[in-house]
Formats: sequence, C-alpha cells, structure tokens
Amino acid sequence: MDSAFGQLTVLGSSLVLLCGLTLLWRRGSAAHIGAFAAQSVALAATAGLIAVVTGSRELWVVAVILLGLKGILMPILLKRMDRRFGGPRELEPYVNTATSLVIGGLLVVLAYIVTWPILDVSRLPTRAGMPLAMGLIFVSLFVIISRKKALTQVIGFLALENGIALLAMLGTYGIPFIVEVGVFLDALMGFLVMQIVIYRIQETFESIDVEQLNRLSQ
Amino acid sequence: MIFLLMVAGYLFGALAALLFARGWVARWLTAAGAIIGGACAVTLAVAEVFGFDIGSFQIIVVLARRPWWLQGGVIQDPAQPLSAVFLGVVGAIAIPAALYSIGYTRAWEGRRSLRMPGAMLNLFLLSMSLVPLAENILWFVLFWEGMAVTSYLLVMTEAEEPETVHAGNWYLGMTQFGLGFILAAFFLLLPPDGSGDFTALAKHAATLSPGLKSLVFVLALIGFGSKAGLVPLHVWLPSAHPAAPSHVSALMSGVMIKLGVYGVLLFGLRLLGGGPAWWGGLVLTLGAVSALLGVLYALMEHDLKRLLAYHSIENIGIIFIGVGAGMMFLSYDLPALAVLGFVGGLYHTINHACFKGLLFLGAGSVLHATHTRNMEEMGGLIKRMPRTALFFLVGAAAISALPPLNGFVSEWVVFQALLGGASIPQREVAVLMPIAVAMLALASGLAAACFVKAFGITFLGIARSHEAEQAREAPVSMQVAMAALALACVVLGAAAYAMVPALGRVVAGLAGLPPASAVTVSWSLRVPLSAPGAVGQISPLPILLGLALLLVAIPIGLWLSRASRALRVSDTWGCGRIAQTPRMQYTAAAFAEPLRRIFAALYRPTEDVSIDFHPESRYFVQSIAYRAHIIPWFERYLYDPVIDRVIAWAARVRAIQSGSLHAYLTYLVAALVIMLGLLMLWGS
Amino acid sequence: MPLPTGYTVAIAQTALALLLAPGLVGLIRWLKARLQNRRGAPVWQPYLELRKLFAKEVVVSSNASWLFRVAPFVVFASTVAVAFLIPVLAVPSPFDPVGDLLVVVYLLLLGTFFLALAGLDPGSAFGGMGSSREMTVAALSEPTVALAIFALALGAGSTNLGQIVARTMADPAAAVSPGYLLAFGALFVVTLAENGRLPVDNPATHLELTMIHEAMILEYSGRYLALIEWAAWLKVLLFFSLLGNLFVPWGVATVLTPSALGWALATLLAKLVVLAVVLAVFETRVAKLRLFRVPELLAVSFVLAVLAITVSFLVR
Amino acid sequence: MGLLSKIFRTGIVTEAFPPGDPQIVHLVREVDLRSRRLFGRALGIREVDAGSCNGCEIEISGLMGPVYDSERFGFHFVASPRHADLLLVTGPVTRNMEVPLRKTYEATPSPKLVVAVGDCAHTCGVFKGSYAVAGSVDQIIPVDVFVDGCPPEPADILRGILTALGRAPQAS
Repeated sequence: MDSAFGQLTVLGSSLVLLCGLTLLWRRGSAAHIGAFAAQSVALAATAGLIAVVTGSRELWVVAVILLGLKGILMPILLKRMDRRFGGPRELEPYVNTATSLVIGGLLVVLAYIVTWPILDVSRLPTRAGMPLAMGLIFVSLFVIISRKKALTQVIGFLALENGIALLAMLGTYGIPFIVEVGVFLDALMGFLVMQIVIYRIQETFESIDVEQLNRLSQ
Repeated sequence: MIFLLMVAGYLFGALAALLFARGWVARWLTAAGAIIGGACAVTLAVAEVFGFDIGSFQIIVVLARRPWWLQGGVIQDPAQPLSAVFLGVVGAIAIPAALYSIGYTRAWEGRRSLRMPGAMLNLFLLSMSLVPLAENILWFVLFWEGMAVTSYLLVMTEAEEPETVHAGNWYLGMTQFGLGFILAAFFLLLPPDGSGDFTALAKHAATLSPGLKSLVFVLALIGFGSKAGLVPLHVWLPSAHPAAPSHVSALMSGVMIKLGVYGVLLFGLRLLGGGPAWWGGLVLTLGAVSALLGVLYALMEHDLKRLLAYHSIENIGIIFIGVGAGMMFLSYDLPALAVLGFVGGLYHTINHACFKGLLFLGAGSVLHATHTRNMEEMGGLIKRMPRTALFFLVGAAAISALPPLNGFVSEWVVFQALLGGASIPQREVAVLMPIAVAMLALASGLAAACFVKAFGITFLGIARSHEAEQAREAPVSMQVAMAALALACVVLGAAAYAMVPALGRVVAGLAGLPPASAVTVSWSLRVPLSAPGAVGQISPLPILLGLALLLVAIPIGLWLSRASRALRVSDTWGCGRIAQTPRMQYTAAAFAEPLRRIFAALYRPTEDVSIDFHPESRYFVQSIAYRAHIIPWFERYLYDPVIDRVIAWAARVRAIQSGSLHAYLTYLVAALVIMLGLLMLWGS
Repeated sequence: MPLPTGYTVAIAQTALALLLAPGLVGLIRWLKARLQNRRGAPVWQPYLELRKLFAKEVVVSSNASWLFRVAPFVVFASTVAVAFLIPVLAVPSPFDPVGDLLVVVYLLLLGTFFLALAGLDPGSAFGGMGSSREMTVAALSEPTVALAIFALALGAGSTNLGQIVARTMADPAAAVSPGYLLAFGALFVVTLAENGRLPVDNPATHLELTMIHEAMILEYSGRYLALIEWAAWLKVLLFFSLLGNLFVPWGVATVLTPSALGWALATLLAKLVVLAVVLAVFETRVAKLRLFRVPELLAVSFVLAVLAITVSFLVR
Repeated sequence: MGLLSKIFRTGIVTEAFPPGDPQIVHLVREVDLRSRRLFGRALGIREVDAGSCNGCEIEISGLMGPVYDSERFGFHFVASPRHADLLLVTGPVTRNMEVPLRKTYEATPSPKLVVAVGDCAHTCGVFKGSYAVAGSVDQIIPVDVFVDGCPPEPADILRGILTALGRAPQAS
C-alpha cells in the first residue's frame, strides 16, 4: 500500500515538475498558461491523493482551493492579461531553449543532491517526491532569471509558489491550513501587484520586455 | 633473450639508417630493425598477459639472468603484466608503422635523407618500449625524456614548414611542462634512503599522509595528462601529431599518448595504491570533458590529420572515463566493478592504438597520393584508392564504436562499468555516472557523425581537385600495413571473450584488486554487474558472423528470387541540371554546419561573408567568399594570457642582459654569495 | 507435438517482424489518411510497393562507388540482426546473450552510418544534406538513448533485454513507476527522431530542402530502394516492439507452448495497433519543427531521461 | 482536442470517382500487361513542370487533397525520379526545360510511363511557335497518354493516369 502510494505521489510530483519544465521548452504565452494550469491541476490531484490516504480534511480544502484558484481562476486572469498586453511570442530568452532544458535537467539533479540528507532521515512514504518539488523550485527560479517577458516571469513566480506548496505537502503531509491560506493570499497579492507593474511597463515602454527596464538606469 | 633481441633490433634499425641514409637498402633495413623489435615486444607481452606456458617459462628463465649492465634493479623483465600490456601496444603498432614507412619514405628519395628520421624512429620505438619496463625513477625519466626528444625530432622532420616549427615549439614546451610535474611527483615520493626503485617508492608511499599522497597524484595527473592530451592540457596534440610523417603520427597518437595512461595507472594504482574517491572522480570528469570536447573540435576540423588528432583526445577521454570509474569503484570497495572499469580503459587503449594507427596510416596514404591534408580538396578517392578506402572505412567504423568491431566492445565494457555506478553508496557521487554515460554516448554519436564526414568527404563523391583526380593507390607495403591493422580491429572485437579476462588478470593484484579473474568466459563476453545475479552479456563473434551471414544471404536470396536484376548507370540526379561539377557537392564545412550552429555557444563561430557583385547590377553575383572560424577556447582564454604574461616578464628580465662581460661576472659572484648564504642558513 | 525450440521461435519472430513491418506502416498511413478526412490507401499498400520496387530496374549514378551498392544490404542486414535480438514474441531468446540493448542501439547506428555514407557517395548536394542532418539527429539522440537504457538497467540490474523484461514481469508495480514512465516518454521521442517521423522529419515530404531521411535515399531505386524502405519500416516495428515489450511486457511468452505464443502474437498486435494510433494522432496534431528547433525537442527527451534516472535512483 | 473533434465532425470528404468525358484522354499506346499488373496498385508519380503556366499544377495538387485523394488508388507523389514509375509532364516544353525533361526521363528506372497533362503539353497551346518553346512533350520524350484541357480537371488527370495503367473505369 505504502509503496504504491509513494509511487503515485512521485508520479504526481513528476507531472508537476514536467509542467514546470514545459515553461522552459515552449515559447508562446498560451502554452505557458496552459502548462501552469496543468501544473496546478496536477498539484491539486497530488494534494487530493495525500488527503485520501491520510484522511486529512484540511488537505481536502487545500486541494479544492488549489484547483479552483490556480487551476481555473488564475489561468483565466492570465489569459486576459495576455490578451491585453501580450506580445506574440516569448522574446529570445537570455539562455537558448536547448541549453535551458539541459540546465533544467541538471538543476533537478542538483535538487536531488541537496535533498538527499533530508530523505535519509525522513521515513514518510511521500519523501521520494521531495527532490522533484525542490527541483521545481530551482527550475521556476531559473525561469524567472532567464526569461525576458514579464508575463513569463509572473508564471514562473506562480510555479515557484506551486513548488513550495508541493514541498510542504510532501514533507509534512500538509501545511497548517492558515499558513496555506496566507500563502495563497500572498500569491494573489503578488499577482495583482505584478499585473499593475506590467501595466505600467506597458504604458511606459509600449512593450512588456523587462529588458527595457535597463533603460531606467541611463 | 627476446628482450635483448628487441633492443638489438631497434638499435640495428637506427644504425642502418645512420649508415646508409638513402636508397632502398636504408628503407628496408630501418624498417626491418623496427619490425624485429616490435615483434619481440609483442611476443614478450602476449606471453606475459596470456600466460602461455612454453613462451613465458622460457622468457622468465632467460630474463632471470640479466645482462650485467642491467643489474642492480634497473630494468625488470615484464613481470608487471600492466607494463607488458603497454609494451605490447608499442610493439603491435611499431610493426605496421615500420612496414608502412618503407613505402611512405620512398617519396623522400632525392629530397630528404633518411638518416635522422630513420634513426629517430627506431630510437623513439626503443625508448617507448622501455618506458613501461623501467622500474626505477632514473631510468623511467631517462626513457621518458628520450621518447620526448626523439618524437620532437620526428615532428620536426619537415622543419621547412613554419607550421611544423610552431607545432614543434608547442610540443616541446608542453612536454617539458609535463616532465616538470612528473619529476615533482616522483621526488615527493622519494624515500629517505634515496632509492629510486618503484617497489621502494610504493613502500614509502604507504607511509605518507593522505594530503601529500593527493598532491603527488594531482602532480602526476597533470604531468601524464599533458602527455596523454587530456583537456585542458591537449593544446599541443592537434598541431604536433599532424605535423609529423604519417607513420610517426600513427605511433604518437596510437602509442605515445597511451604511456600517459600508463603513468596515471602507475601512480594511481601501483605507487600510491589507490586513493580517495575524488581522485577517480577527477580522472572521470577530465576524461568525460576530454571525450566530448575532443570530438566537438574534431567535427569542425577539415584537415584530415588534425581531425584524427582531435579524435585521439576524445579516445583518451574514453580511456580515462574507464580508468576514473575503476578508481572510484576501488575507493568504494567494489572490486568487481573496479576491474571492469580498468579493463574497459585498458581494452580501449589497445583498440584505440589499432584503429587510430590504421586511420593515421590511411590519412598518410591519402596525403601521399594527393599531397594535401585539406579534406575540401579531396573526394572520389574510393575509386582511385579502393583498398586504402576499405581499410580506412574499417577504422572509421571501429572508432565510431560500431559493432562488431573492437571500438564498440571496449566502449561497451566502459558503459557497463558506468552502469554499475548505481551501487556507489554516496548518491551525490553516484550522480556522476549517469552524467558520464550521457557524455560518453554523445561523444560516440558525434564521432560517428564526424567519421561519416571524414570518410564521406575524403573518399566518396567526385574529386574536388586536380590532385585528387590524379591520385594513385598506395604502394603495397603501405597497403599491407593498413590491412594488418584493419584485421586487428576485427579480431580484437571478435576476441573480446579472450581479451577481457586476460586484461582482468593484468589489473588483478594492483592496489588490492582481487587476484581471481572476475570476468567469466564462454564464447560470449559476460561481465558481472552490480545487482546480484545480473550480468551484462554480448557476443561480438556471433554478431560478426551473423552480420556476415546476412550480408551474404540477402544478395543470394535476392538473386534467387524473382526480383529484377536490371541495372543501369546514369547521371547523378540533380533536378535535371545540365552538368554536375564537384563544387555542387556537400563540403566538409557544410556537413558540420548543423552541429556548428547547435553548439555555437561553445564554438563562438565568427563568420565572414563577402559578396562580389557585378558592377552593372547588384542582382548579379560574381563570387561569394565565406569564411567561418571558430575560437579555440583553451588557447584563447587559458594559454594566451599565460604566454603573454611570460613574454612580458621575459621582456622585463631582458633589462639585465647588458652584454657587458663585467655585468655577467657580477651576476656570477652574486649568485655564488647567495647560494653560500643559503647553505649556511640551511646548515644552522 | 514437440514444442518449438528457442531457435525456431527466434527465427520465426524475425520472419514475422519482417512480414508485419510493411503492414504496420500501412496502418499508420491509413490512420493518418482517415484523420485527414481522406479515404487513404489500404493497409496492405506497402506490400504492393515492395513488390513493385523489387521488380523494377536499378539506376545507379555514374559517380557512385561500390559502397553505394553495398549500403542497402548493410542497412537491411543490421536491422534484421536487431530483429533477432529483441523480444518480439518470447523471452528468453537463445540470442539474448548475443546482444543487449546497447548492441541493438549501435547496430541500428551501423545502418545509419552506412546510409549516410551512401548519401554522400553520388556527389549530389541533396544526399550530403540528408547525411549531415541524419547524423546530427542521430548523434544528438544518443545521450537520451543511453540514459533511458541506464534507467531501465537500474531496475533490472542489467542491460540485457531478457532480464529487463523478466524483471518488469516479476514486479508489475515497476511498470507504473515514474522512472519507467519517464523513460518511456524519452524513448518515444527518440523513436520519432530515429525513424524520421514528425515533428523531426516528414516521411511524406516532397521538398528536398526539408528532408532528412528521404534526402539520403534520393538516389536509390528499384530493389535497393526496396531494401532500404523495408529496413526503415522494420525499424519502426522494432522500436514499437521495444516500447511495447520493455515497458508493458505482459503477453510476451515465457514458455514456448503454442497457446502462449499465440497469446504473445495477439498482445503484440494489440500493442502495435495502440502505438500506431498514438503515433498517427500525434503526427496529425503536430507540425514539423525547423531543423534547428529539433535539438530543443531532443533536449526535452534528454531531460525526461535525466528525470527517469533521478527518480529511479530514489525509488530504489 | 478542438482539432480532433473537428476531424470527427467533418468525416471523410473523399468523393466517389466521377464519370467524365472519355474524349479528353488519348491513349497513345497500350502498356504491357506485366507493368500494368505491377503498377496497378502502387504507383510513384513524379511531376515535371516543363514550362507550364502553373494552371495544370494547381489542378494536379488537387489530386493529393482529401476530395480526390489519389492515394486511395495507391498513387503517391515522390521526390525523385529514381522513385517514380510515371512522369506527369505539364506545359509546352521550353528550351530551358528540354534537357532537364530528358534527364528526368533518363533518371527514371524502367518500366516507366509518361502522362502529358494539358493542352500545352499536347499541342503547345497558345505558346505554339514561340521562340522559347522547343516543342510538345511527345517531341522530346515518348508519351503514353495525353490529357486535354486548359487546365484539365483533377478527375480527368486521374482518369488519364488510370488509362495509362489500363485501369480506367469504362465510360457507359
């Protein structure tokens, strides 16, 4: 039972991570938003799975909130934002796609090296997914660093938040509900702030290429 | 007896070259000496490694009575099986290379004397044969330096070319740089009683602190790595190997750089007796990086011999991957896997000697026939030099690790060793293994691409120059030499079931590796793996026979069936254009273009297109010149700054060179006073 | 009735693979035609094409050498040799000790190597273009293949095909383990790249400048072309059998009884049909990538393989 | 998913082979039985534009589409004359295309068929007598079937190919 449960959580975590890696692969905003939505759904499913096995009611609520807020609502908001300001494609990123993907793979290996000491002490059946969650955090950070378009960076930020949530779920069988809600609100606030910032960037530079911000220093 | 005969053979060859200097007598006698020497070396090595009853008994008896001038623990009979392997490699390539030189040097008649090259060739072979036999620091360094000097003189054979002089300077510089590190490593190991005997050194090494041992190992790795051509110490290799005459290139690439591997094994296993895991990790990493960078730079090379030289870097990398993996397994106390890693490395050493020797000889034949090394001026040689082409094809398939040839089998053993990496208890170290697997796989895939280019552009298609059109098949002696090596590539692959256990015995006993052979034999090659009961198994001989059977059966089946037998010769299809010219073919540069773009971040290519328009209208182009250049990283970012610094410093030092005799005498006196002062300080 | 011996089964499965291969490609083509709202050629169309090509005359370029005429046989022989080695119907095959997964991969590379050389032989610009691209794609997919093999071998402790199949059969949970699924994904992408399928190469293209595989064989005709095409189709079938039998080994016969072999044949056909449908739907949905975007796709498969290994290390 | 549901909503659009005017297709000579049987269901077609106005090409490209779907007869267009069994030639043969057309014919392994499509291929059409035209297709290479029309309909071209193979449905 435990081993099958472990396998399934790893499977869920892998899916969540793969969606994160899709951000590095694809270029279009639509594909990024789709990947984020799929990632959130996979995350919600993983949360639901843990909820079923542990019987935690709080996690159920978290799963539902995740599905509703990040799986459905945020993608809609993002799409609207994309329609309003989106350029056609991701601008040529700082690191080209193939290299980005290889770096992404290496970041996952790094995550695995970093989390190994934790795995040694942990006895949870879900522990095997933790390096993947850590990997997602690294990959999301890399997305934020290496991509130029503000919208992609927002999605990277949201994916980072997903990674933290996944890590928390796998590591402790669910974060305290109140913290989770706080993080959600935080993310939502961040999202709204970013939206306003993007709007401002768009107003000022008529583009949402954040590289344009370099001009502020001149 | 045989040992003495080997030495005598080489010396005879050298003497013959000095005495006769030119004419067919000189060529034949020089080669005969080297062939006798090589044959003796192979006999010694085979008897030792395979433990042939009759032969080995005799040899040991004979060598037990050492000649008087060798007494005193200076040179040992090859009782060290590891030495025997390298001695055998030297001999095995010496024979075809010497045979080849008979035909190859005929073109020198009337232009160049054989005196220096012939004598140096034999002395080069002699010193290379003696390096693995040396059992004492003094003799080792002496032979090592003899090898370096003779090979330098051989590289400088065509010293009239400025390119050759440049290559020779680099080579000499890097060799002496490496020798410095080797000497430092030896002296740190020197026991207090000053005995330079290797056994004494090993005994003393056991008493050293781990930090000092590591220092010795790193120094030795730098020293021998520079000889082996490990990245980033490889810069001399791509220029020095092509500059030498082709049979010498074959020896340098096939044999000499392998002695760097011997040096690392000598230090890592025999003298220091294994060490912490990071030694192996360092060797593995350097090997993987060399393998990948070597092949990537080879892809961009259109000079046939330089391309082969870069492939030597790649293959040295593969050898070091095997050796590094073996050292890591040794430190984690996984002896069976360690044996596998070392065996893979040694097996690839032998195999690479065969196919790289073959390829350099093939490139030499092409050079002999077309007088150019530039692939863009070749093409269509398969029709004018069919036998050379066939032998080169065998070598190309072997180096591309295509089954059932030898290159595949040894890479397979290395792969199996790396797959065992999962049993390393420390996971963050174990991760190195899959990364090495990926790099090795990429390197071997790119090598296949590179040799499609090397063979395809050189031998296939239509001749791209007048010289290529007029090319003639190489002389018989050169063909026989290549045929022997091509046959060796096939046999070494098919005989894997005998080679691997024999090499397993060679490494047994070194640094506490298990004496029993861990590799079981049947007609197929079977190696134990990490998981209990699991084995990796392939049978190169049945693969070879099966492929041969299919290759015979399919045409016969086709002939017997109702399939049409009609065949008509027509023009190449070119969308109906009027005539085809050689310039319409794909070039070597074009072939490598996709990979150049994909790895643009590494190559930093600079392109330069200049278009010559018709004076009347820009719509008509008269000519387009396209120049692409890649920036060799290490030369630019590692060596150039250092060299610049040295030159600047030298310029400053020049100030003291006043030319005045008084000034020099003053320096002498000052130096003397300082030395005396130091001595007094030391004494108190 | 005496039971069939291992050797007869091995030879029979090779013959079966050779016979089924054109049908499989015909099925994929038919499915794709239907997905394009066309009626399409019947499933047995490739057999008719083979018959026609074998009956036709061969036209050889005057610039071509013996290599051009040997290459089709090498390509065909190496692919047939692979058919002997991989588990199509039954394990353990008596040829199992002859070659493992690495031998399979490198034997296929042997065919590619000779085909690429044959592309350069007639001195046509198209052939060189095809060779260059084919070798680029082949080289870049090598690391993924090696890592996927590594991931499979980690589970079984060996690269031998028989042991991999036996291990997955003994431990069915392994088949749904993320390591296996990710390795499957990686190998699927490699299957597309190695067989010249969309989005790497379009098997139905007519434009020389977009070709990879097709450009290399532009000079071939008659029986030589038939051998190359047949080998290419066989390669598709072999990759499908590997995907089907290594990752979902159920149905593969472990005893050589007629009923077990019959069941093995039925499951093999079912697996092939499922994979053909997946491939046809996938090829209908995607567009061909630009050549210089292909490395990105291969990088994706590489990352999948890296993840497969990472996960396998942990689950172990 | 949108794509797949559209595919299923549309369904097969290939039309039945329409009856047509037999006068448009002229059979020059009968194909021998063996080739006819051989090519009956597997035919590689190489299209050669020998100087046409591209009107015929537009119609030919209709053959590959879902409505006419020549693949259901086992025909497919190939990228090289080496793979071809039948040359589909259009246009009056211009001086510049004379040699390429001959070379294409030479490059095609026998047995092989030639179908000339369009009025221009038959009679040079409005380009007759132009200094740039070398002649009609049959003056350059042997032709098996002419398909008339300016341009002929895809169904007529299909009928021409089928006639060359001796597979044309008998017009009632």
